[in-house]
Amino acid sequence: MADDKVVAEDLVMEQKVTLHYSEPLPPNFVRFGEGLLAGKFIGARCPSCGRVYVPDRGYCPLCAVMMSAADELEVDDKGVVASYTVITPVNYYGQTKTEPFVFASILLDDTTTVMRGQDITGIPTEQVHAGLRVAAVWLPPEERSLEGISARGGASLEGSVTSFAPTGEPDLSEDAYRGYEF
Amino acid sequence: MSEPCAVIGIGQTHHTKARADVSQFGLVREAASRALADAGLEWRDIDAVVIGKAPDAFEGIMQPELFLAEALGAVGKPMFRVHTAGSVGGSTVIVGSHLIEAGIHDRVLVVAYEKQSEGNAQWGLAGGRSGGIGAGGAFAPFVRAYIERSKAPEYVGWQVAVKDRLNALKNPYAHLKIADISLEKVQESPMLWDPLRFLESCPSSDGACAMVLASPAAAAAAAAAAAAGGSGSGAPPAWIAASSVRSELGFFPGRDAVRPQAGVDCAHDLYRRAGITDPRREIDMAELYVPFSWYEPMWLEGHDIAPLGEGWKMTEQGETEMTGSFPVNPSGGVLSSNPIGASGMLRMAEAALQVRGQAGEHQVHMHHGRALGQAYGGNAQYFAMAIFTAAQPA
Amino acid sequence: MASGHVVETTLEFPYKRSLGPVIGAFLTGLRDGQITGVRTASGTVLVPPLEYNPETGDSVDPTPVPVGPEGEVTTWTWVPEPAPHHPLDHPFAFALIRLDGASTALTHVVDTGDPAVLHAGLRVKPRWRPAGERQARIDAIEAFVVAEGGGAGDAGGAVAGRGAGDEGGGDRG
Amino acid sequence: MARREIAIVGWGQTPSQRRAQASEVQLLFEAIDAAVKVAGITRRDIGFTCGGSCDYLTGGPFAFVTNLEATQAWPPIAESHVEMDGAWALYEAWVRLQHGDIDTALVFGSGKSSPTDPGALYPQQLDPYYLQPLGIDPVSLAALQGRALLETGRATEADFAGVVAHSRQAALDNPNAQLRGTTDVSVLLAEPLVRDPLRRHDLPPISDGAAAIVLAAGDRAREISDHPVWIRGLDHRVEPHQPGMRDLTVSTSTTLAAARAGVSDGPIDVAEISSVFSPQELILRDALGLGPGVDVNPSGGPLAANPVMSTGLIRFVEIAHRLAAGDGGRGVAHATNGQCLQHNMVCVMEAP
Repeated sequence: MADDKVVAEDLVMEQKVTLHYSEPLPPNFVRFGEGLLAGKFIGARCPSCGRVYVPDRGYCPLCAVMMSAADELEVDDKGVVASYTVITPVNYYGQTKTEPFVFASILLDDTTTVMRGQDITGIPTEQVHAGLRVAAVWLPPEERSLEGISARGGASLEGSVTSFAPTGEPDLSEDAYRGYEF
Repeated sequence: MSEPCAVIGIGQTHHTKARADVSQFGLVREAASRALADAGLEWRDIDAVVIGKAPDAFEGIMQPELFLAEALGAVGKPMFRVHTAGSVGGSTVIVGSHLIEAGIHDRVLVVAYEKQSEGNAQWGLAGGRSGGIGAGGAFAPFVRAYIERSKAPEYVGWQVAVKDRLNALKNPYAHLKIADISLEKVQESPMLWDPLRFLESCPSSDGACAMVLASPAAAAAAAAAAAAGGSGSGAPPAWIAASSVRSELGFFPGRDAVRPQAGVDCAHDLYRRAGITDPRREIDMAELYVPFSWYEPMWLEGHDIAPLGEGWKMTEQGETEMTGSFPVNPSGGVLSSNPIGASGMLRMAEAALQVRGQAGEHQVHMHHGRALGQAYGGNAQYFAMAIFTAAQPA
Repeated sequence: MASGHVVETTLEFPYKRSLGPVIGAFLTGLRDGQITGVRTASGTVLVPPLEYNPETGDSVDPTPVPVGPEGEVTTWTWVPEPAPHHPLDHPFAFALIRLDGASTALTHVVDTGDPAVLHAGLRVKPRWRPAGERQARIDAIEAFVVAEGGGAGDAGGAVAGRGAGDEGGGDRG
Repeated sequence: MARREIAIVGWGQTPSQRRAQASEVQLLFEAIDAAVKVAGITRRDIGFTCGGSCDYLTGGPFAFVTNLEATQAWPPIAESHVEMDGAWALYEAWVRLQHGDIDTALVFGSGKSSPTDPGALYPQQLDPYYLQPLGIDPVSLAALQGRALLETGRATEADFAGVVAHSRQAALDNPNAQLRGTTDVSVLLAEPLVRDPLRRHDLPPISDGAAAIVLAAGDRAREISDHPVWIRGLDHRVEPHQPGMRDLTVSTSTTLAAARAGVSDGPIDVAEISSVFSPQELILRDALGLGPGVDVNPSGGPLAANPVMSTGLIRFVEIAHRLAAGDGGRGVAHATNGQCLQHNMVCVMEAP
């Protein structure tokens, strides 16, 4: 004898879930953050294979060896667009972006590291292409913060680097960034 | 290989944008009870339950197997939940089949679902933060790199989008029913994740899928019961001739994200276990996880069904149509229905339905009685694959 | 930039849960001031009602079976300092309550004002939210309060008494 | 029963910390390093990998994808993941090793509880229609179970305090424990109630940590280790979810799993059980049929260290290293999933 007053829209119950998280930055990310505030990219070279990661994750995932401050070094803030897409923001609860933005993977010079999810400015979006030589566009020191760095390894540069922009140097060929399109 | 595993029951819900008429209990029970009916079994006949589901934040319930266990008749039985991101529906079938193949259980119910209308997948994938790129944003760079490498014409992506949506019209359970789908409609749809357009992308669905996995003895008993007038469908079982899973890191120097090595290795291991040397000819059809159009040609090459740079030609020449030489996603695929947690299991279920000759309007001709089910997840780094056959493996 | 830098994040979403026939009937029943269960094939009356028998998985006849509104506390605990996510902002009890006519116990809130009042077998009854504010939610019942004659410090429980019950009396067939 | 003999040949865990600065994947890296070192092999020698973790603990989607980086998953590996305690990852690997085509497996569990308030988080683990909206926290649920046990007359609050006193004392010998010390029942009973009948010490600490185990089958186990700890029986069962629809004072699923695992087929010298709240140890002792003579939770158990998602796997670690060291011939490890012991796993292990 389902009650006929029970019409479809009655059958939905809203439950707002709000959870607050507070997680300390691991030491390697603190050092990376301090580097950003000083306008530098701090990476780390694996003592076993020599690959350079930015930021230092505290280990080399390919050699399975832990790394420490002793393995860290400053890395140039220039690189090449290895792959990219243009994201048209989809609206969802908490989404504040409304305008399309470039989401590019930048292979940093002299490293084996991709800085993923970077915006590209200083060039019309439709002209962005793989192989483009770019450099970081920094916020003024006093406006920098560690906003984007999360403890779970997501090291977005939001708080210090707004985007990467073309350097005007000639493009690099695909073999320069093949294997870094992720 | 120890005991082979049979699929004796398959059930799924009518996938749609929002199932406001059911609770989450109702959604999973709808699929599970259809699978039990197909097998002619009751809840009490099941020995163990394995549940697959994608991120918990999609519905806002942490470890949902705990509240769903009793709804799936699992009380007093082993029950656990698998989560391997997008491939989870596929890996759940494989984990369930291991329980049969190891001789630990005779009848295992595997269930996978997602009820995305209750939350928001884009919000979930973004970890609740603004600026989320969704799965489309993560895979679009790989699609672009494939197009540049293969020099494939841009309309190939549209062709996949049209083919899968037309196939979906012949699948009563499919979510999207776009009767007037056309290359032009796809081309004109808004660009979301360059180069992927809206109609080249999968929908967000509420849906569930379930399968009853059985040992040879239990499969024989179910067949005998149906023959003797029991309630089961009496359809022949599909056998899992081989299965394999592979994972690789999502972000590391030297990674080929366009043709991930984990996908290549998973396919080679699968073919070796199934005794397949020429997948293009020895496999009749495939249900591949294609959430974005270009992944049809990319997985055809990614699993050595088509030579490098040739996958898109199979699509372009109509080989992957229902009437083609290698039909792909006659069910309409992920492009037509995408309850993320269930999508991987739907690939396995649809491949098994084809082998059992039970795919109805979207049944394709099975020369060898051999079908491939495939699912992938994460940053295109998790793979779950299985070969289903009509014949019982030795 | 102390080395103890901490990342603060908030995960928030307004989930919308579709209820289905059985849970929908129960919660809209609560909204209308009535408590119901469902009866399994073996005669067990499940409160809160489920679409299935938890022991076997078999479907259950969804016909609502009126129960309560009064019942007995079987076990309880006292929350001396309620947190924001708790249902009341003053000290209260969580309890399992077997309503009259039910075979199983409902998990809910008991507001006695004083933990000393609580004991196994305590008779309690629902204190409904005002009809206008009630939604199809488990907290349509704000809390249970002591049933017989009102216990000490029974915030309004005694006054609400039969009045609240008449609107949606358990005896509606 | 399973045909292939499977043994634990390596184990590792990180010290349980109230609030670790290291990330979850870094903790996991450490635990896996230790486990493969004890086994005397490398990550490259692993045939199947399975991990347990829970995204909700740190609030991000796909925490387990980052955790993969601790397993050296390149070249590609055969791997799976459960959004549950690492004990269930061990169960999946134990099943996988039965087939005969793979001989070694790495299983692990990792999680950080410090980033969020358990009272706000764990209602998310409950039925979304009837329990989540009440915001009933895990301590309140454990207290309902404790009170129900007291009402049967089978236990007293002093018994609860006795469990805690033993845990703190035993933890003095456990370098990985978080809470340790010598105290006695009367001192503990003088503490104020937090959730009648539970006091603060009846609750587990908030912990961050990770644990890992290496499994090996048959002859491979004997090659790898000269003291493999054999898994003689392993089973798990689940009970109804609604607290009011089961008897909270007993653990029928533990009793069922113990029977399938063969606990009573021989003497039990040592047991490590996932009694996350003190009353649960009394319920589990009965459910497992452990007599007073059995040494329960010599490590201090979850009341001394509770790194969620590895608490259950750590029970296996604590039994394995004791039996391997000749500290007992036959042991039981128990893991639980969900609240008020809704889902339980029992494992019987035997010394080499």
